[in-house]
Amino acid sequence: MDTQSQLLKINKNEYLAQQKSKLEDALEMGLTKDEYNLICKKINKTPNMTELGIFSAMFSEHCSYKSSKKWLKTLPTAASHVIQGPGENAGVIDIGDNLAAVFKIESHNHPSFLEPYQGSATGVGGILRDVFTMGARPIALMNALRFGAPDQPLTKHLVSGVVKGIGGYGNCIGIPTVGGETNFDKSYDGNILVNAMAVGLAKKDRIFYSAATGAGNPVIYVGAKTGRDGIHGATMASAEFTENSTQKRPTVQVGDPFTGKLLLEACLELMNTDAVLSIQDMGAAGLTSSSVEMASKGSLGMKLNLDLVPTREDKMTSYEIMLSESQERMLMILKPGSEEKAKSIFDKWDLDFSIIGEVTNTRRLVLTKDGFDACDIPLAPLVDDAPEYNKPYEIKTNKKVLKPSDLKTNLTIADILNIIFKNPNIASKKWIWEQYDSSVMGDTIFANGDSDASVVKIHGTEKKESYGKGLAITTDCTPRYVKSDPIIGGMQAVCEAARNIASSGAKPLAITNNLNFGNPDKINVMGEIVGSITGISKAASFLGTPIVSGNVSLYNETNGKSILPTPVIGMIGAMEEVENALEISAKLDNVLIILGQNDNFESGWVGCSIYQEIINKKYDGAPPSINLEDEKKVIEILLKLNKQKLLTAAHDISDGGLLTTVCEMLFKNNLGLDINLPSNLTNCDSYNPLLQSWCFGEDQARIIIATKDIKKVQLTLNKNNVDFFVLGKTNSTSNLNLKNISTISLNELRNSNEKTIPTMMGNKQ
Amino acid sequence: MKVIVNVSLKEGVLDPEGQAIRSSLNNLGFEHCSDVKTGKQIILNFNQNSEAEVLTQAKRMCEELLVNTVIENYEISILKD
Amino acid sequence: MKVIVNVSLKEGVLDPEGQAIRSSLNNLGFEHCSDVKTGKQIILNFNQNSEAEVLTQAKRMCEELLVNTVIENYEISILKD
Amino acid sequence: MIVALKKITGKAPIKIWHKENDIPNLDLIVIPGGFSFGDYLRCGALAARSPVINVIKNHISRGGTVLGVCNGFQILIEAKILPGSLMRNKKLLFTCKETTLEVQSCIKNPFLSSFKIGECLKIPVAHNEGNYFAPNDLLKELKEEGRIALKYSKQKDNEKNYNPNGSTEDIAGILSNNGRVLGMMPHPERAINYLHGGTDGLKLIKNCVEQIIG
Ligand SMILES: Nc1ncnc2c1ncn2[C@@H]1O[C@H](COP(=O)(O)OP(=O)(O)O)[C@@H](O)[C@H]1O
Ligand SMILES: [Mg+2]
Repeated sequence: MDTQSQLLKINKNEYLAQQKSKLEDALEMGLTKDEYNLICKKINKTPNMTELGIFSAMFSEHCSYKSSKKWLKTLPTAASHVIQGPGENAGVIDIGDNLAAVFKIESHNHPSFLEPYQGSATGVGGILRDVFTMGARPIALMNALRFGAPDQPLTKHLVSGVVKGIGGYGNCIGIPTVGGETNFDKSYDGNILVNAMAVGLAKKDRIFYSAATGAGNPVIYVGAKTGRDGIHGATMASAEFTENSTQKRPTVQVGDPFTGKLLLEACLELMNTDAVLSIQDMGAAGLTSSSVEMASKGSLGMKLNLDLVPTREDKMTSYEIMLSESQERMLMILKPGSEEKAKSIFDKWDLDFSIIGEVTNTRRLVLTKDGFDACDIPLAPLVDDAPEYNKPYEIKTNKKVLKPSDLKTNLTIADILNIIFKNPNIASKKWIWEQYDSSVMGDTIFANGDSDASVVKIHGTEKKESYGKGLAITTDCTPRYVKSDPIIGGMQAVCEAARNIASSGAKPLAITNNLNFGNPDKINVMGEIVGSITGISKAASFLGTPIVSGNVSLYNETNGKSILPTPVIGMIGAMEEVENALEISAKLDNVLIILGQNDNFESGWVGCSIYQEIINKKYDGAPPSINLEDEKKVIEILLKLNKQKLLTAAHDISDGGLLTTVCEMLFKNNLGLDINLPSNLTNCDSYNPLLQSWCFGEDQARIIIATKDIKKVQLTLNKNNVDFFVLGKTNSTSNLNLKNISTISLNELRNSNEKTIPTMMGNKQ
Repeated sequence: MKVIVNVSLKEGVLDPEGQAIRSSLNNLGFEHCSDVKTGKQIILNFNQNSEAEVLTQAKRMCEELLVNTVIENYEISILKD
Repeated sequence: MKVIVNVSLKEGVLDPEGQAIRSSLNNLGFEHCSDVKTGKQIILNFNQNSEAEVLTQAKRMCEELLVNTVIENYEISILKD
Repeated sequence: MIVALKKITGKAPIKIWHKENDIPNLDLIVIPGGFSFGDYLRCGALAARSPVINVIKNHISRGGTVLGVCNGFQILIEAKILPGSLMRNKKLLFTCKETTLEVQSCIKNPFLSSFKIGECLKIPVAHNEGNYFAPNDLLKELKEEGRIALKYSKQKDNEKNYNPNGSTEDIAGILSNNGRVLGMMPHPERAINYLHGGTDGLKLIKNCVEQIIG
């Protein structure tokens, strides 16, 4: 039979999928002309449509990191406690006791804007798979969210949908969502950010990797069936590919947390045997990226029979099967002979299990469908020759240093505090996190703002005299600082994350990061990317918190307007005794002390602060500078004090400055405080710019601690040469007193703090 | 006047709920049930009488709130009683 | 053969979802919408052809699984296409 | 829940697979929380049609004890082992938070016997469908028979939102007519050590284990 008549036996769509491609097809799939020519040259033929689809997926920004790779390589990734850095499904670090923490953050920004519920739900599902693929049981979820202006009608709809979606998946699969961050800014009006992070726990010597091994070994498909959902890009969804062209193919996938749960349990059960040689989840670009990555990492090849892939719909073409992004699927290589045992586990969990091919030593990806070749290409060009660009960049920084006296106002300190707690960026996010199950699994110690970092107990490390170890998790980024100075902003995100981890009582250990930016073809956006990576690298290497995993999300813009640069830092830390974890809420008769600030501190940094924005209605000026030595010093001293069991609470000073932080420490237990002021400020009035900058400046490297034992604390601080300032002792008045300058009722502020988001969401409380 | 809006998932969109129900029905012995799809029904009551007007309103409601047109289809019909 | 099952809340059972939708619609300016009720639609596909048999099966499915008869009513109809 | 039971009894409880048709004679069966079958259709509806439910019904008819928590409660309701219905939370939002429960005066049962009537317990809830609904005649029956075991209770710091789901008469948990089956929405297993913020949940489970096993 000649090729033509062979092809006629296949269905019409399959025929199209196997037809030779043209340059226009490549352009439509988002490849450039140069990239297309490179492909033709490297594979020594004109690719058919399926082959081209596979290239376009692998060369996409999402899979190839072509704009950011050059810079990602500069991140510090090594340390003695790193078991696996970037390059696998998730990063792995050693946390002692033969245990490893496995974690990663990932964005689902565009799908969540289109369909907030499913977009965010599948984001959570996807990041969980990245973690349990490595053999870890997920124990905590976090999320970093950025929405448009609160008064935009769409914002409410998006917040409500995203929050429901995150809860919908996390709650259902039974993994606690323990924290995250939510911010609002008009730059996200047309492009929200939904970054989900998962943390899992594994035995240190039972980590699973994705590199394929052993030619001849069986390749197994498990999980849900493949459907036509989320097929890559706008590309082939054109009329000639659908019989029924009245309905456009959905580009949004639907998450199925129930199947996700079954897959999680089945995979972990199988991993308890010795059957699994390598495993990879099917995330972005589905079967394409999983098969290509597994084969190429193992310097091997793969031969798959697509007729054996379980499909949900009739007559799916090789193109569709390879590019579908249906959820809850995995690809594994099993030890030969263990197929039956493995299958019985997946049968038990009611999941599909299919041997779809084998590992080869050809270094080629060979696919057959309906008995014919659907694809036969060398792997090297897909991965090794994937484009890597050195795009032009310019790091723009705002060097203007604003002085307190530049900010004139007729607002009193009380007025300003009131405005701050009415700001949705500062106000309590309880409306959001009450919709997340934060206590399932029973190991959550502090979730959602109880503490600067969320703390979960590490199951199985209990000792006679202790509840065992704890893991602390946080996500942080202050985009306005990054916008104003990408390098400082990048450093600040790392430092704030480390301070948060320390304030919960844990030692900062390692980072996962999510780099969310606009269009990298713009010289200043590329500058933001390069600058933040530079800043993150500097701070991370200084603080000894290497980057072990991450994700890059570019082209976050609408109508040519980019989002604020948002390099989110997810950090984890560990503590030996979880009962020593610290919350932010002070108790009665505690002395509050600022670490990292002394009596000579009389003028706070106002540039780029919330305070400055309140006065000028627009952020301006250079962000607070970062001194890494100071950051390290406050973190170390805090951990030392906590080890001596001298602390009852801790909270780092960040957005909104000192007074905001103090209020947050007093709210929960209805406390009050008579605040000491530096002697030069005691005679000011409430409008005094210096005093206001002292109250609201956002200088870094400061943490407020609470103690019952001021004497011992002072002793340790003096001995270690640490700057500190004693703020005063908490009382039961619910008032914040600034000498005779101002008395502020905390009840009113607490009310604003709690009502702001529900009011915005239109919920009567 | 009453209007019924039937909302269903678009062709090709995963319906995990339908799948779970089908498998449960099969387990209960209803082996002739080969597929289940789930949808929503929304019944709107209008204090207005022009059929044409009510239908345009209902259509706008679907597009603006009731239906997630990225993954769902809808059908509108007037309920005669 | 396809069967449609419409499941609705019994008279007198509170429908907070319907109320929430109504108030959202009113806020969006659809002030003529005076009441909203929500229900579920389940479409069953049978690989069987006797109408009578399919209807009895569907009824049993409703009683045994698909409907919570404490608070819900249902209607079964055969979908002709 | 397994952790809690192990903490009390010193040994891990037996886990029963949902497809099981046969189980050993047991003292106490606990149906824990979770989202069985993704909570598709209605919470607990699909699980309530699992083979194991018949086994549980047999256990109950032999006078066995069952504690159903959250999804476990929903399953008991769907299996018609307990009466009434659990509807979506009134605010249409999943809610995870601590609640205060008040022990009601009710029939003899192994779950609450060490608590005083009116005693308050702090136990968290986490659910989307916990809004207990009973038609009037059923409600009357439950009251007359003393089968309302736990109610959400108003405290000075939670006045407006003390009832997390809008349940009829603030009902949080009900008993079977012989007092041997308790279904409750709050999660006692999430209040078993001081790091959880309290141990009231442990007290409840412990009481139940001690009453049954002695
Ligand atoms: N910003 C980053 N920093 C460090 N590592 C990164 C970053 N972005 C991506 N990576 C790493 O690149 C690899 C591929 O990531 P990704 O494409 O997100 O995986 P997935 O296939 O799960 O979507 C992972 O090992 C990831 O940790
Ligand atoms: Mg992955």
